[in-house]
Amino acid sequence: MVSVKLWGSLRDLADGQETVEVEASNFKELLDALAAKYPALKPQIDRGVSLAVDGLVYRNSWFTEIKPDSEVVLMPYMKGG
Amino acid sequence: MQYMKPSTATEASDILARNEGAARILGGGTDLLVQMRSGMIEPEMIVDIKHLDGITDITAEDGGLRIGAAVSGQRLGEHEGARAMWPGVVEACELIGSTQIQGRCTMAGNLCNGGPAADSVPAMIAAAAVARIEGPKGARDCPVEEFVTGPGKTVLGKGEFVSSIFLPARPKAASDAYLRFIPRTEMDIAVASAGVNIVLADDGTIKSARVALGAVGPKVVLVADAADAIIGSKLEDPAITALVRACEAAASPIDDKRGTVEFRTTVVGVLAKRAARIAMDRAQENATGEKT
Amino acid sequence: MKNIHVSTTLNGDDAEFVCAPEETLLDALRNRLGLSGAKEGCGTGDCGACTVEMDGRLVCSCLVLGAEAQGAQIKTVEGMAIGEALHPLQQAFIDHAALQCGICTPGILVAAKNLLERNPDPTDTEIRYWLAGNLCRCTGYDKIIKAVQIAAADMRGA
Amino acid sequence: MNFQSNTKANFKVVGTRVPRPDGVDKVTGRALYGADFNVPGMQVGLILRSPHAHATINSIDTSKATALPGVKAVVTSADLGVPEDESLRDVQDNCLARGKVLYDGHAVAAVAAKDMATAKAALKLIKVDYTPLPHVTDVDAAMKLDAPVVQEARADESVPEGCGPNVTHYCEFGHGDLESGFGMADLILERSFTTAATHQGYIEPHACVASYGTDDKADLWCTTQGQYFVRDLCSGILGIEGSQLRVTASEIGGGFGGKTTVFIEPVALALSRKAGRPVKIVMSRVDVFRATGPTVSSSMDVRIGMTKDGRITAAEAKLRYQGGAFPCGTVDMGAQAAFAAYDLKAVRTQGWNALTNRPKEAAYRAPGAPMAIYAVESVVDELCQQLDLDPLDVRILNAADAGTKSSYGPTFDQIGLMATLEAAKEHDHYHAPLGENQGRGLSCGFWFNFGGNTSVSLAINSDGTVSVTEGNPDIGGSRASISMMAAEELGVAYEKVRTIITDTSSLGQNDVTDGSRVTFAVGLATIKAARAAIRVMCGRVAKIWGIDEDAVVWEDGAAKPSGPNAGDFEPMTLADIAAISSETGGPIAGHHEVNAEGAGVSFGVHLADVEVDPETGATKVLRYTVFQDAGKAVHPDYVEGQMQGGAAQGIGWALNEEYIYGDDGRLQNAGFLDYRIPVASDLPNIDTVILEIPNPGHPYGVRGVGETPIVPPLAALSNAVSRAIGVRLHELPMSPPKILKAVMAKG
Repeated sequence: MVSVKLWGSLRDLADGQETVEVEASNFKELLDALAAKYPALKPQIDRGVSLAVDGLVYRNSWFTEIKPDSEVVLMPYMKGG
Repeated sequence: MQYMKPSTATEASDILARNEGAARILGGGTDLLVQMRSGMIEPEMIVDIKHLDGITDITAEDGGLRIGAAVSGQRLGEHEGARAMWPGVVEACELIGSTQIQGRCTMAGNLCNGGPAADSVPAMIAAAAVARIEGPKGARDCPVEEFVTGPGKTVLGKGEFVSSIFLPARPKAASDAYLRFIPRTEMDIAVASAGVNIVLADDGTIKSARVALGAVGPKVVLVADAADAIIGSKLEDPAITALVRACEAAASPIDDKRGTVEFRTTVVGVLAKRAARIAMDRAQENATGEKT
Repeated sequence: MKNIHVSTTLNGDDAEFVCAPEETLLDALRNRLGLSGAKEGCGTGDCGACTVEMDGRLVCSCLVLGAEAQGAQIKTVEGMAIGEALHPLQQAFIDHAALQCGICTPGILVAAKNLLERNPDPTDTEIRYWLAGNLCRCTGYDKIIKAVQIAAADMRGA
Repeated sequence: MNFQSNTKANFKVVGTRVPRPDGVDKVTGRALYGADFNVPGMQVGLILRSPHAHATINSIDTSKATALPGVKAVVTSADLGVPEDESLRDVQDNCLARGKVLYDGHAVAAVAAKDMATAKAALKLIKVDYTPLPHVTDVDAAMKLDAPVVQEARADESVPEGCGPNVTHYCEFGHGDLESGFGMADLILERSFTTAATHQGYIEPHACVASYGTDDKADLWCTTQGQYFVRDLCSGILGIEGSQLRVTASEIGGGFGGKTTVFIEPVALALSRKAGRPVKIVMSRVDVFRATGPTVSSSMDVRIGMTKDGRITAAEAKLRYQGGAFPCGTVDMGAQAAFAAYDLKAVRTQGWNALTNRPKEAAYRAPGAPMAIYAVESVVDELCQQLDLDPLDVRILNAADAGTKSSYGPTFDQIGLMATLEAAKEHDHYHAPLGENQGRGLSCGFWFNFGGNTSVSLAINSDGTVSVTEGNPDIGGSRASISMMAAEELGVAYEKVRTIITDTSSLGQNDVTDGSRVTFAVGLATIKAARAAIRVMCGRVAKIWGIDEDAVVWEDGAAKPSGPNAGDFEPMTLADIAAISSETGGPIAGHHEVNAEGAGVSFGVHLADVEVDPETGATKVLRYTVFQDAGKAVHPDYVEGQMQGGAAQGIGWALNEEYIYGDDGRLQNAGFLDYRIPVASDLPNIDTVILEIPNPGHPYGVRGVGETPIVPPLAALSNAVSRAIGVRLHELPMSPPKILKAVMAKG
């Protein structure tokens, strides 16, 4: 199981939890598992999310490996100038 | 559209008269082309006056200087005689736009545009400059302070145009200065401005003065009360205070994207005060031949 | 609309073109004479990207009519290098990274060259005020001012 | 040999100040920018724009314009379909209004004609029947329950009950117990701030040439930060396949985020399709200001608690952004970035986005961050003033560092904030004396930085030279840094490498030049492409020498035996190998395609000294120093250039730049005369101190540097001004009327 930290405004969509646990070994499995377990998160996931794994931000890499002890933080999809 | 290049004032005046409302004068073009570009005006004819006799000359006349209507800001600035005699007018003219604009812009154009924020106009009014107008009935003269009648409006009649500006002779113990406020250091339209011209008496007090303010009303204003406030003084504190009060009282600005009523009213007093001090320093230097 | 035939001198060479009466010198340079070094950033004389020299004075070519070029000497950025030799300002701008996107560079080079011909040893403040009509949004001007100083020193030494 | 990434330490080319390869083109006028491109038979395209802030379009009568001799096509939104994808639909509706005009300057129709005069005449013949609607341009007004509705039903699922109809998005970040945190504070300050919308202000207006064939094959030349994204948007809007639309990027005259989307390109393609001829559109400066993307304007509340020895105990921010008439998520980034510089036990940021009748926001250098950090850094500064603490010491005391749980969630890896703060503290600028009416301000800044999709192809030419092909427009010297990294990796001279930027049909996908990604991501792909080519070269040499491939190593630009056991062979240089490539198996090349990750965040600290004229409110910037962690600075000149340019833009934002709307909802200052970007005489020299804390995510340790430097100037200037005049402003820009009013109110 991986612990995923949600940003504040997503928590209401996941039964008020700040951290949720899902079974996943990479970015894609994690998104799929999140959307399955918490369907209310799906619109945001479809709009795009980034993932911080152990402090490094990934914008959309499905096969980014996630270890059970990784720190995983969901972030909005980011754009720059 | 047509582009005309008359070679005499009569010809120019004739073209203007025959195409009243449809023809525009091209001197430096720094306002005209901007107005054309924005679609604000759509002239049918452009009359380029830069080829008229004397129109690009600076000539000595009756102890003063006649500045042709097509003399650019940069050329005026290069004229040592003009700089020495009317430094305030020259520095005002040099503040019109960038270096590139200076290569083209003219005092006459700045005046004919009729805007209240025109940089050279307060300085010209303070200097008691006179515009020479050519027209169907020949030439006539008009003091600059009477030239603009409202925003964008002037005394020019059918077939008339400005051919030169005359800066009068002045005594030795005299000088002028011009200051404006802009948000940046360059490239802006004046938010408030002040031109001050003073003549000193033998005792070093101000014998006569003229104070003109820009961008604080529908047109540039000559403020007699402001001049009266400093006449007889050496710009001691009470005179300065009175000058500032008179300028603030004469200001009737508007709120717009460039400044507020409150800001313009306050700052125009500050500028008049500072310009008066610069003019005083210059006049004393002229009187004594020493830097103050 | 009646087009006007104009004979002028462009970067030292005779040049002729036909333009509409309301056409600017900038448009004539770019569309009639094939010189696209002068750029249109604003069309109102506020950015300086179209700076050229006309009879020794800097002008915004967007505020000059093509017709006014009759009999005039026009110099543009395309005339600054002589053969293979870049003008010292051009070289200094490359060597000292005085450009990023480069859109303002032609106008700034023409303006700086005109300054150094009048004043071979300007202060930083003089350069900054001379170039105040040339907007640059990339560099913060720092490296531009330094490159002009380096070129000026080079030209004084040459 | 080992091809794994490693952080290199000794460089030969990287870190030097070589001349950029496009330098001569750009100083001689030879470089071709957007408006410099022409094709035979080209028509002039012009766009008709709304004079209303908000109005229903009842009808558009184009018949008279179409009938005008010389007019080749007239298009409106009716000539385009309605994309299913919501964000693509928004882009399209911004390019040509559908049903309603949403802001002053919104495009309504367009013509293609034989020349400019005909096109202008045709625009006047288009009759649009409007019904004006109530409008709103201010963010706080737009948030209200009874505000004029800009677009119906655009809120996403994040918006809580009870928000006004224009609120489209809500976000919240943070951790810890705020109330107990504030309970530990000796001083709590709560302040409200506003910032005006600013424009990227690139000097080159948008321009493009579209050529659309009757076979549905099309070419587009345009000035853009990303030709691939332009292709994706335009092919979606025009309903053609990506392979059939080739987009070529011209040289770009500045972007800063503003050229990461399309405004005129789909319109030019639609006109060209209808006209059967190429069409060129060049925007006027007025239209650039009215209709291309400025950044958001904001209204913000910040509350911070501090102990009397300077420890921040809790921090909270509420950010309200408007990004124009279409939904935008910029507030997400502001809310995440706001407190990034601090190690906080209790922090919360909330953000709301509201629709207004203004142009659609476009990214602008670190989008969303400058305003939020301005508010935070202003409150931190005021706390320092009230508690009589040194503002730099307080930053150091509270600075985020490796292992800090960031305010937006992840735990930081190696970051350079502490090093930049310490560099600022040691610098003589921080200790220089100040005179009357002068003040010194400082601020931290932060940006995330991205990697993204990147493709690079690298060919070893038979004469021993190297051609690198990449797909990201060079805005500020990136060709040089890419060539340098290729030369470094291959061990050849910089002059042997030429990097070109290609069109969308010649190379795989490349994301937009944004997120400070190019030197990082394209550099990374270039290094990997070079390594692929090296692998081929080593293989060829192994065959020539008749030894194992593993026994050949690449050093100093040559293949060598890996050691005495591998055999005794004279090294073969890249040129030696290239010269016989056709005999050894054919052309040698390497390529790399990646969605690059691991960009690494970037911090900066700025110091600003100002003098305020207390009689006029004019602010003069006397001295300015930028400290920033750049990772490895590939080309230090251009790293410094990014730091200086960002600082200058931030200074403009702080002092004079703003979008000014009238009561009629129309933009009042659509030009460089009254939209006042800094001119040369406004600024001092901008000194720079580059810190090089290597980014572990890049083989050379490179970090993006382009965006962070626009962030700190807003608060640095505001803090400096408040210390100079003894009264704090809570509003940007700090234009002279506002400063004078504050000075006079103080008495």
